[in-house]
Amino acid sequence: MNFDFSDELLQLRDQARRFLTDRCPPAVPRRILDTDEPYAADLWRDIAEMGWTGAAIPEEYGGVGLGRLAICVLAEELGRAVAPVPFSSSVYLATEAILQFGSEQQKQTWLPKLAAGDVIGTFALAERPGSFDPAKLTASVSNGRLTGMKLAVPDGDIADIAIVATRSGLHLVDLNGAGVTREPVATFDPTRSHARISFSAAPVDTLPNADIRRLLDYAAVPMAFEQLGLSQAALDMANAYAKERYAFGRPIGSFQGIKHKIADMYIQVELARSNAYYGAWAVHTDAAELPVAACVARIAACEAGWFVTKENIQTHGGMGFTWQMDCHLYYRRAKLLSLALGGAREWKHRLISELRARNTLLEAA
Amino acid sequence: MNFDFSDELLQLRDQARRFLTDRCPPAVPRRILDTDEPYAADLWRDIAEMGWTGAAIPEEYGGVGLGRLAICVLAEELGRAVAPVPFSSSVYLATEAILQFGSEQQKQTWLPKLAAGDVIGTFALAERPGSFDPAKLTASVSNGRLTGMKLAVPDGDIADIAIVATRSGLHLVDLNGAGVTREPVATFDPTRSHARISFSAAPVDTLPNADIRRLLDYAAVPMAFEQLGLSQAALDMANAYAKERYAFGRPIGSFQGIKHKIADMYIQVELARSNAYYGAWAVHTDAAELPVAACVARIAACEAGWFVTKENIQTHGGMGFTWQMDCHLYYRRAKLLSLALGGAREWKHRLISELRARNTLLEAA
Amino acid sequence: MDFEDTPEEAAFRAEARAFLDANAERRKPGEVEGYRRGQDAPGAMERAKDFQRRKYEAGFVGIHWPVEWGGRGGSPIQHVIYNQEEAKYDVLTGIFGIGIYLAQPTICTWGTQEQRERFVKPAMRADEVWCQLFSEPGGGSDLAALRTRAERDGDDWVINGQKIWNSGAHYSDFGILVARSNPDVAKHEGLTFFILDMKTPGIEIRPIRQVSGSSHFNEVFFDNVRIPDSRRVGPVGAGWKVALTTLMNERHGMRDAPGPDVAELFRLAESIELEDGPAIDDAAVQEKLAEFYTRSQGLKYTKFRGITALSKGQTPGPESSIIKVVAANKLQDILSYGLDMIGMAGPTMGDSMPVAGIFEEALLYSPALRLAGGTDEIMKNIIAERVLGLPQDPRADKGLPFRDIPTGARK
Amino acid sequence: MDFEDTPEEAAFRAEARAFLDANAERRKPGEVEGYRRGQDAPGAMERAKDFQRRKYEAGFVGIHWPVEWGGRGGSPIQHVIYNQEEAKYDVLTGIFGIGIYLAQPTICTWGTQEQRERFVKPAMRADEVWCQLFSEPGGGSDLAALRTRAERDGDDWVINGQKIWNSGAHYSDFGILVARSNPDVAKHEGLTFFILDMKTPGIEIRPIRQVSGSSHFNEVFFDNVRIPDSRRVGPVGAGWKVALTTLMNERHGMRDAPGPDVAELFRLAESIELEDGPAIDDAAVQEKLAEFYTRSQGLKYTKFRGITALSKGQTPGPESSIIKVVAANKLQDILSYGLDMIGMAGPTMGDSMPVAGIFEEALLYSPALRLAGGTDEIMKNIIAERVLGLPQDPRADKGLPFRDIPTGARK
Repeated sequence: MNFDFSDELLQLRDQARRFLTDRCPPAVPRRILDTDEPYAADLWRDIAEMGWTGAAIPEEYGGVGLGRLAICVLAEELGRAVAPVPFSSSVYLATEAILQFGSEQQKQTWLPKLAAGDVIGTFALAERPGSFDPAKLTASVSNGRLTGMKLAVPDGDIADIAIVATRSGLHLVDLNGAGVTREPVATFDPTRSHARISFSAAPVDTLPNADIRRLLDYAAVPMAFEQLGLSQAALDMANAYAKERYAFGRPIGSFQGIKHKIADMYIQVELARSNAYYGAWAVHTDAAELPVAACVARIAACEAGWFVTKENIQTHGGMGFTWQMDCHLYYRRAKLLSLALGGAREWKHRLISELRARNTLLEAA
Repeated sequence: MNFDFSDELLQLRDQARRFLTDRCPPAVPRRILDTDEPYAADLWRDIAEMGWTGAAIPEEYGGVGLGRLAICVLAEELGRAVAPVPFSSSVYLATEAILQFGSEQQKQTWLPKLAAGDVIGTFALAERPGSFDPAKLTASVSNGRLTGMKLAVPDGDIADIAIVATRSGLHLVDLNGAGVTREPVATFDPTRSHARISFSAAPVDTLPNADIRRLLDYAAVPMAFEQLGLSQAALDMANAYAKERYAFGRPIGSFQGIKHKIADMYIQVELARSNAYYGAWAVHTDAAELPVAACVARIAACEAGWFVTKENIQTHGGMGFTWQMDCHLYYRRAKLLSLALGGAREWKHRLISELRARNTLLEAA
Repeated sequence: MDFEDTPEEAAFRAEARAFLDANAERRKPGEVEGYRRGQDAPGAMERAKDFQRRKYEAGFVGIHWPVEWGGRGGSPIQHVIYNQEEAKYDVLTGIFGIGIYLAQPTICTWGTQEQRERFVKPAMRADEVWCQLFSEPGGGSDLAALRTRAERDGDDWVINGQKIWNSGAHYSDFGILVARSNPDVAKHEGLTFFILDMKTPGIEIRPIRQVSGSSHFNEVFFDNVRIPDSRRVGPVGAGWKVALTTLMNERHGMRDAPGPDVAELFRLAESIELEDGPAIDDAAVQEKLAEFYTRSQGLKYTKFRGITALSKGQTPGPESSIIKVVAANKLQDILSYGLDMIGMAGPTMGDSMPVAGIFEEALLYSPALRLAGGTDEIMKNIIAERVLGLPQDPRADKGLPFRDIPTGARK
Repeated sequence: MDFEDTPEEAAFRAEARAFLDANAERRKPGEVEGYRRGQDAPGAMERAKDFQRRKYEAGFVGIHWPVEWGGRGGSPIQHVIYNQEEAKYDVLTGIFGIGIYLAQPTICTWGTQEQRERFVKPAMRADEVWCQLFSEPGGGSDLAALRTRAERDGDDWVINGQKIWNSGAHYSDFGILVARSNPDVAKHEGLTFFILDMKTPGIEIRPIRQVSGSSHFNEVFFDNVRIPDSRRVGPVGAGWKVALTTLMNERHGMRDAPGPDVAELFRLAESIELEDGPAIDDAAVQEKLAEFYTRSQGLKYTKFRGITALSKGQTPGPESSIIKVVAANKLQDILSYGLDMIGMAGPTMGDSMPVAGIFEEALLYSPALRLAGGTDEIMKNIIAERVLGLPQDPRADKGLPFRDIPTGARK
């Protein structure tokens, strides 16, 4: 058994961590938070140059062909750095959709540009509050033209293309083209921009044989790693603070009220890490268990992200809810990522449907 | 506002506490646990002599007419003492059913005997694992004869009469009469005996206008007080132990891991107490809010009972799971009472149905 | 067991209601009040002061204070009744709370007759607004570890240092301040309590931006700020005992957490669709709603029990600490579950969101409610020690002169 | 990233499986093992000893021990692989664990050559069974606070006192014992470690009845029990360091909680009816199942990560502490929820209940799993201190001679 990343990928992880420690300290997401700048375009260019945006794209389409495990490794580091870049939208979603469901021509047209980071992609799904149900989507395509509205599309204001979900499948739309109106929307995490997008007879290029749920499953795994990195960073922050901050003549981490809380945070992070690894194995091997693995990776990541980032604030006491401390960067982003792709509630519902459809898996529990 | 018991009832509570401290120390439930004796018959006789069994029965039927609040007060003390007597079955259920739904003749026949404790009543409802649904009961009455089987009837082996639920309502059955077969069943709390009862054309005396749900609501409130008393006793036990037991040179209650746990136990007990009081007000005034009040009293009592009794064991460390310490008396009984009348899950389901049926209550939340 | 007023209470409630009807507007039913919305609206302070003056003239300020303090000499339950009624009206009185309910009782208890005469009435009438200067950046839950220095210089004290978590320094006339007058004695023994005129030279006020983006608190810096000794409250070195009078009054309140509660979660569940239909029909949503409802009702009736104790003339104790802990955590649980139900659209802020966006708003301010006025951990210590009689934590700073207490790397 | 054996691991697994097929019977699929069921069956001990001897002859005892200790000189991952395979067979080997995995490594590390030659092989072959005599009634989590006295008398030590939480004293040949040889020095410094022949006069064994009604543990009393000095392990006064070797080995294991897990809750939910149909169709039940399943999978893959570390030659650290804490609490949550689903019929014990009554059975033994082998609180301290580097709790007993450490009213 080797239930860990290969030495090459662990090296990639260390490289990514060093790079982001240097180029994406908390000041970078803070800059996006405090200004009108929608994302860190400079960081994005650097990331693309290092080949991260093309990590999972085969070399024949301009990528570096490292496979999806590399994306998981990078996602964890981007999460840790609270990086204000459209990596999840462009890589886990738009690129993945074209890789999995695109025609040869679509791949040749778009993958090299996505790999190079010259084109930013996103995924437009939600139309209303509540859970996702493909049968209830109202955006529709007729005669190659899309009409409808999509709410709170992540990176929707900066993306060049969107993969848009309708009841008939997935469609590639040029967001700078005709029939597209975008309106930025405020969210509780301004370090990642969002837009409402209206389509009025916008021309589309439909992806053949698309499967929205499958796309969500594939995206949920790197997203879980991004959530994991974020959670680990918040845990590390709480742990460091508990050692250096004194109250009543001793470090606050020597009080079991704080000490056991941090142990609980660690437990949540470890369980989320183990489930994320299971997800990585499943996307890597294209396993039949992927839907189940994606669900558990997602559920554990959402649970850990919320608990750890809110208790990191609590550990910091009054300072924790000031703008000046970084606690809130993790807290905002953790909740944002736990709602992107649908909340844990929705994935729990899905998990049980999947388990009931495959009785044997249960034996392995 | 006087959201508390009257001075008379507080006096009754003090009397009951003194009496039970004297007559029902932990050795009494232990005697039932360790022997074949099904209940503490001597304690039952004393309780009846003091008028507790007739507390809510009007004087015209041989009771003392103190009303249902008196039952709540007594229930709390019986819970605190883990009293091994059929008080809940006979008083909250059988007596209440006859009081509420009985004909004048049924009242005259049975209430004086129940008040005197000469007859022990019980309530037979469940026929299968799972939640209660009156429409799915299979026991049935035709031509005044009952046929069917009831699982795990509390005090079913010692009761003289049972109020038996069928799809057509509630029926009074003489358990010592024809067509009744009883078989004691083992439960995880041997301090209260249970029996499976089979009815084969057993003669019944049907209660007119019976309403099973209403009976459960009325019974849930004193049951919540019994659970509350039990929880309070377990909290008090943990608190006392945390002060006297030393580890690492200081009382274990000075470690926040234990100290905050006990504070959490207190919080649960206080919330359960407040909700139980609301229930008491509702049964006392026969308020329209009773179904809602019964649900919240029940849910909070079940939650507190489980948390407090299991964490009392935890607080006691290894000694906590020995037979010799009293922790398990509370732990067993708390789980027993949280399953009698149906578990919290079932009452949560019901609460929401009730709230949706009466939108105005929500405003007051 | 009833929820009814006694005849005397009913009469007082009618009197309060008559005053309020004549002087304020009722809130719209179902209106959800966000966290401290309204305080920053233009003209809000003037309207608030005007109402407060009328409230004072009508005898509803200091209802339960002794007449000798300028109060009505009424009962604590009358105070509660007035506040229950006032809560139904659209008035802003919280900003005067520090002056009236914290500063003046402390001055009346520990101050001189001159101080009492000078300060109490203007605070009650809102002619003078007060703020509190206790917490420090290095102190946190360990309030008595404060380092702001007070050095005697002739008839004055000279203050140097820094305070934090101050509300309203920028609009306040006076502040209550605790400073360290002697670092060579034990932590609690070297403090002195002062009344500070906020117009004194050397005071700098900097707003603290919170996670929510707004600034309800300030840091306040003192650079050789002079306070005449006549503005000292209580003996030199008795500042901790004096401050405890203030803190007891502060912790007295049974504080709820403003924001989305179970009613709002219900409305949300009624308005959105999940996999199998309306969220409100989903058994999992229902189970959560039932749990939250039970907790909310538990808090509501815990408050009623506290009011009953007041009504019987008893003093409610630290039992009310549970309300803050439970309410603040419940708020975080509710908003998180609500956002989860909203799903992918959940991050969007603003009134266009279901239930007016209060779930999203609460995400950003709710962490403060578990910290301000005593962290969850401190509140549990209070419950454990003062209600349940459990032993104190071991004290690493016990008996040490303040300057020798370990503080880690922090200066 | 894969779940596959390396070729070497696969070969070893095949070897283990061949041995097991030839010497034991496979468990039936889906069989739920209750807590320590089977140990008390008639003839169980003889069958267990017989299997253990064959296991020893085949070289599967002490797989990862050095050859000089009598082991195979294999790798820790081979030990794990053998145990994974053995778990699929109906054999009882746990009762030899104290002798093999706790006593002998301690003796090999600290003992004399004579002790090693005398004791190791008979323990491996199950010719001699061992038990542990560490815990005391007054000690609890504070293991080093033990009071059993060891007084030197000529060539012997004389033992007086009382131990608790002993497994198997009644069928054991030897015990490992820690006793206080000097109460005048600090707590950890006055202990000495011994090998005790359980047939020595003066030993009294009393079973402790647990909440479940069964007795898996004993109290053991010593009344002038004599141990020759040749049976001392390590130096006089070094008993705590010696015991730490034992304890490290004890905490090494990644212990799961036996009893109903998510698969059993699934089966329960499929078998019973709630308000609106089968429990498994209820969204609230599904949400709980999903949460438990996610936790179970998290544990499973945490174990896989630990095995991977072993396979890479790394030593798994105290990270595995999380498994015990999570598993024991999950068991309590699952059984409570399961009983709640069963509802009014839930209290009934026995095989007639859904899923063979294991929910009811687990109610009674599950509290022990949060306590035995380190309470939740101790495990969290271990995680906080050893994994996360957080500071220790303040020590009230630091530097005090043992006899002066406060113990409250307790004698």
